Amino acid sequence: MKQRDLKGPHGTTNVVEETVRNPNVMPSPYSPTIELVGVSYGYGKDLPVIDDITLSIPQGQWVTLVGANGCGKSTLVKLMNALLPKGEGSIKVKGLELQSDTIGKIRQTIGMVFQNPDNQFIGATVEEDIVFGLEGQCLSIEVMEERVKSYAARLGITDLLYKHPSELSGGQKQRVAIASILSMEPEVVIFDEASSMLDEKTRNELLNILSDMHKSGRYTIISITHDAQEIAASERVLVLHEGKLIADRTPTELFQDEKILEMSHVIAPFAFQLTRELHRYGLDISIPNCEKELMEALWPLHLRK
Amino acid sequence: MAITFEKVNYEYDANSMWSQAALQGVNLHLESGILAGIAGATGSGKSTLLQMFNGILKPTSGTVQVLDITLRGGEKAPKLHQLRKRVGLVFQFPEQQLFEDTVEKDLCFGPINFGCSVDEAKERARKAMEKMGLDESLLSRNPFQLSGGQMRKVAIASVLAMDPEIVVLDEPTATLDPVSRAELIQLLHRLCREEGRTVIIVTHRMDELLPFANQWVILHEGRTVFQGTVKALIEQADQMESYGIVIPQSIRYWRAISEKFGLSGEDPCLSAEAMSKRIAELVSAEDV
Amino acid sequence: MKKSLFQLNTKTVVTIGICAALYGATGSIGVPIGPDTSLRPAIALLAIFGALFGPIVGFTAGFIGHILTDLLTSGMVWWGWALGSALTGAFMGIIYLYKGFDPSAGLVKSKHIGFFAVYGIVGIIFSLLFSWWFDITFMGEPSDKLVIQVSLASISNIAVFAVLGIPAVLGYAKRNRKASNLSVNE
Amino acid sequence: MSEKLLIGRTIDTGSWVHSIDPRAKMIAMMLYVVIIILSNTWLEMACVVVFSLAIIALTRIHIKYFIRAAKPLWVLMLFIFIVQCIKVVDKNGAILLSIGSWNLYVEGFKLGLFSVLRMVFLVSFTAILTFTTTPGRLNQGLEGVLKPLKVIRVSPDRFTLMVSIALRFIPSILEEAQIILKAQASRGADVRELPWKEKGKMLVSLLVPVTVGAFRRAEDLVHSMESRGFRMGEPRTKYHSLVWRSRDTIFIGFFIIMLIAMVWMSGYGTGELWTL
Ligand SMILES: Nc1ncnc2c1ncn2[C@@H]1O[C@H](COP(=O)(O)OP(=O)(O)OP(=O)(O)O)[C@@H](O)[C@H]1O
Ligand SMILES: Nc1ncnc2c1ncn2[C@@H]1O[C@H](COP(=O)(O)OP(=O)(O)OP(=O)(O)O)[C@@H](O)[C@H]1O
Ligand SMILES: [Mg+2]
Ligand SMILES: [Mg+2]
Repeated sequence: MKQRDLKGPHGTTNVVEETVRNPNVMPSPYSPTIELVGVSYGYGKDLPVIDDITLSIPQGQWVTLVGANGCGKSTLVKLMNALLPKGEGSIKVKGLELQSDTIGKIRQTIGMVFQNPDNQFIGATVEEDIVFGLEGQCLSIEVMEERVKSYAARLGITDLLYKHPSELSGGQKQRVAIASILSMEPEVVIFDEASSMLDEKTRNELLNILSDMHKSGRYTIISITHDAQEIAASERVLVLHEGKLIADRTPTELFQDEKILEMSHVIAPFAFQLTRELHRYGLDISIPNCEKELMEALWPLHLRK
Repeated sequence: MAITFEKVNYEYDANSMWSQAALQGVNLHLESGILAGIAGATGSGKSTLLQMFNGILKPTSGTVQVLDITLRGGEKAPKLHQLRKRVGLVFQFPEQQLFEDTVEKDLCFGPINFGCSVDEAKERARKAMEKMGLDESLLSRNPFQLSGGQMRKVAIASVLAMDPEIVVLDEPTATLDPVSRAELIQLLHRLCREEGRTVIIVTHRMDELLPFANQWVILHEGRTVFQGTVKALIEQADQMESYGIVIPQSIRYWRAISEKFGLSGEDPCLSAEAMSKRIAELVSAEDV
Repeated sequence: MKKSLFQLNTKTVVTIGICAALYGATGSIGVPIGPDTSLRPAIALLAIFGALFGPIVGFTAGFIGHILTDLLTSGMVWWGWALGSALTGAFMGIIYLYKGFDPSAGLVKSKHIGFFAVYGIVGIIFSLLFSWWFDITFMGEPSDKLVIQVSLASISNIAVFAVLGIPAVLGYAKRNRKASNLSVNE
Repeated sequence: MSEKLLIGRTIDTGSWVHSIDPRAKMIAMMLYVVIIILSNTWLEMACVVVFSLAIIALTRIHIKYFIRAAKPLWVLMLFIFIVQCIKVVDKNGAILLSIGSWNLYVEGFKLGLFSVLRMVFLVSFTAILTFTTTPGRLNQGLEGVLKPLKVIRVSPDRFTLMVSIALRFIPSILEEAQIILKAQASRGADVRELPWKEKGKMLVSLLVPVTVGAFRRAEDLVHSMESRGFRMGEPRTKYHSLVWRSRDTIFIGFFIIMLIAMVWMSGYGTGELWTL
């Protein structure tokens, strides 16, 4: 076990120990929603897949986790939800140390959409799948009906509510998975490439939903993604490289740092790329938000000549 | 002509009380040696369409002609072994495509079935891994102990190892990181340009394929609503919205540029490099 | 690590559910060899469930699975045969109770294979006789039809058990001996 | 493959039968089984036929669906019919038909016909249950009907969870099998194009990945359930709550009346007149 970095208001180990012994003790209001200290993990006796990661995510933040294929992103978020056996280091969620007796409580705080939409389908119909989590939260029928209706509408799956999962297309399955988790309104939402098979339009809609959730301030969002737009919309980017955390910065900073971009296998959004290329031709314009802005920036240059 | 569809319909669970139409009256003509992109909203029938290219699904009615084999709805299908050797299909979910207990066995499955010796198959497996940028040490792994992206790469490699004439891929870039994605598209582009293979790709990210594809097909609710070149696509871009597709950024930018600078009829420049080069030319051309 | 027998936690319940689904889905597949009887590879699955998860899972999965097959293919449940499948599953699970037998960890000794074969064969014959008795007593089936059916079924089931079931369990054990990291979800 | 599946295929016509409590339907089904077993004479069988057709009519589902449901059984029915016909050798009985030295006795014909009819009606009734009840309600009904099992310490919620998972995954496993077949076919191993001996081998190479895949599914499913806060035995609310209404009692009432009528008919000699 690595040395723990304790930053409770009392600054002593006692708080932690007490929390561990009795998970019902209210966690301190100042503690970050998620806190990892010296977390390492390896499958079997292979090299560590996650290597000594320390990070903390405050309540309400929208974080994206990026990195090349196989760098350990899925593994890291699975560790947060105790879906893998405990490795080294300590993981705290809302001040609760992750241990066998707190797993249940922690899982209730975290809602996770997995990378493969197929195997996370529990119900025999779309509706039942959404309801499964809600029943576990002991909600009343009216609330459940309300949630099913509103989240199905938001993700555009109202027509599919009575279908069996094996009758759905790839993107449809993914939307159901997202609806099932969001309808539970968990405090922490983790998306493991949840938009990878969505078409552009649905992806934009999902992005809007995430933005709304973020604005409401009630949710902490952790999203694994390769999508430049989604990264740009988030607040903070964590870059993983071969199991190590190599950068922790804002999206704009990331998109301008070519070295990190290269290591994290991220490609900047089209507008960023275009601006960068234009700079090479000596056309200095700032990054446009849409084609109109680009034109507005280019036209004066054109007229000047 | 590599692939021709005439009035093809497909229903899931046809003839049962729960039949579900997935394709309706699809007409399609794809020449050999092209790189074609297929786009469409979720559930529009793309995956269903692809599975007809190598006879995995047979049309409920209509005619599908792929290379020299013809499948007619309602008729008994001819032997498809040869067709499958020539048409390689990568499925949408890689997890579903891998079934052996090591990556190597999975990669060798196709080549051995199509008559390679074991050694040759292994050699091909290694080459395909290299093409996909995968480490050789993964060969002895169980495919299900890979990360999502690695699994997809293995699935693609297992089809490339068969060395097919027509390569058909269902959302091959989903879950790949952007660099691998770009590399994959480059690889497929090379296969098409240098080796003359036909490559057909379903994608939700039209941007990354636009600079390379010379044909596009757009599906909407089981029908082909567009088929043609990139140029024609750009001209009709406004209709894309009604098919549930967002107009790709590069097209939007290009359209704005060509409108402002009056470039109608010019071949589009859709990659960031090409577009910026063209812009620079345009901006400085006025000097003269 | 082996789980205790009666611990019906989420994982066991889900395992039983999925095993039943597997048995139910494959139950209708078979090469027909006589009236209402066929070589059913599903018997091999019972052997796997029993050996991997024990008699309780074997029994329940066999029972639910069989009922589901019946319901799915014809809408009519042959209760006697369903209980028969359940008993077969339970018998095949007895081996699980032996110390040192754990195919999930690659631990299978040759004496285990012998016991496994004996329990399996005894289980198959016993449960078929049970189904026979049940059908005659409760369903009023013609007993001469059943004589043919029972003897054909014993032979075919034992054959499937020996040719598919035992090797499958051994194969599974062998595979897990190599893989170092399968016990991830403990 | 999936065409064969009956379960989970609700046909919603919004009929009166659809709205009946699934528990009532299940209890009715048990009563119905007894009714069918009791019907031994022509009159009784006629009553059962009329009664069953009436219930089918009430569902407002086209009869062709029920015929389709019973179709897979026809070989078995034919077999049973023939066995019963041959079996009865009654020197004094009336002869319906004679072919050469072999006689078909009325009694044998009746036995055969009745066995087949019983089977058809049992199947149809199960079909009524599945056609008119969504899987969710079916599960709840099952849980309700199994409640008494608590006395012998079998917990109905666990049992129904198992059943519902099994029900939910059968189509998925069949689908997965199909996908593996597709994947193997597209890489040059199409079962349909292989000789018989190879087919057997293929069956194994299909069964292994499907089984392994199913166990992997089980694991993923546990993850998915747990990460949605599921814990065995903890309280849950019910989305579809079952309310027993008077129509449910009426529905069961039909069956009880029918049952009493059956018992009465077989108890008295009325049947004698009709047995021919
Ligand atoms: N069950 C497993 N057993 C052994 N190794 C594994 C297992 N799962 C993943 N790995 C390995 O661990 C590493 C990290 O995997 P992980 O799934 O966390 O990657 P990832 O960052 O999510 O990648 P991707 O973007 O491709 O999904 C990979 O090299 C992978 O091969
Ligand atoms: N096995 C099946 N049984 C019944 N209906 C199906 C089946 N598979 C797909 N469908 C339906 O057929 C339609 C087309 O599905 P398809 O998988 O071809 O869509 P897609 O264009 O590939 O979508 P996506 O981009 O989400 O993968 C969808 O409406 C879907 O619900
Ligand atoms: Mg991943
Ligand atoms: Mg698809």
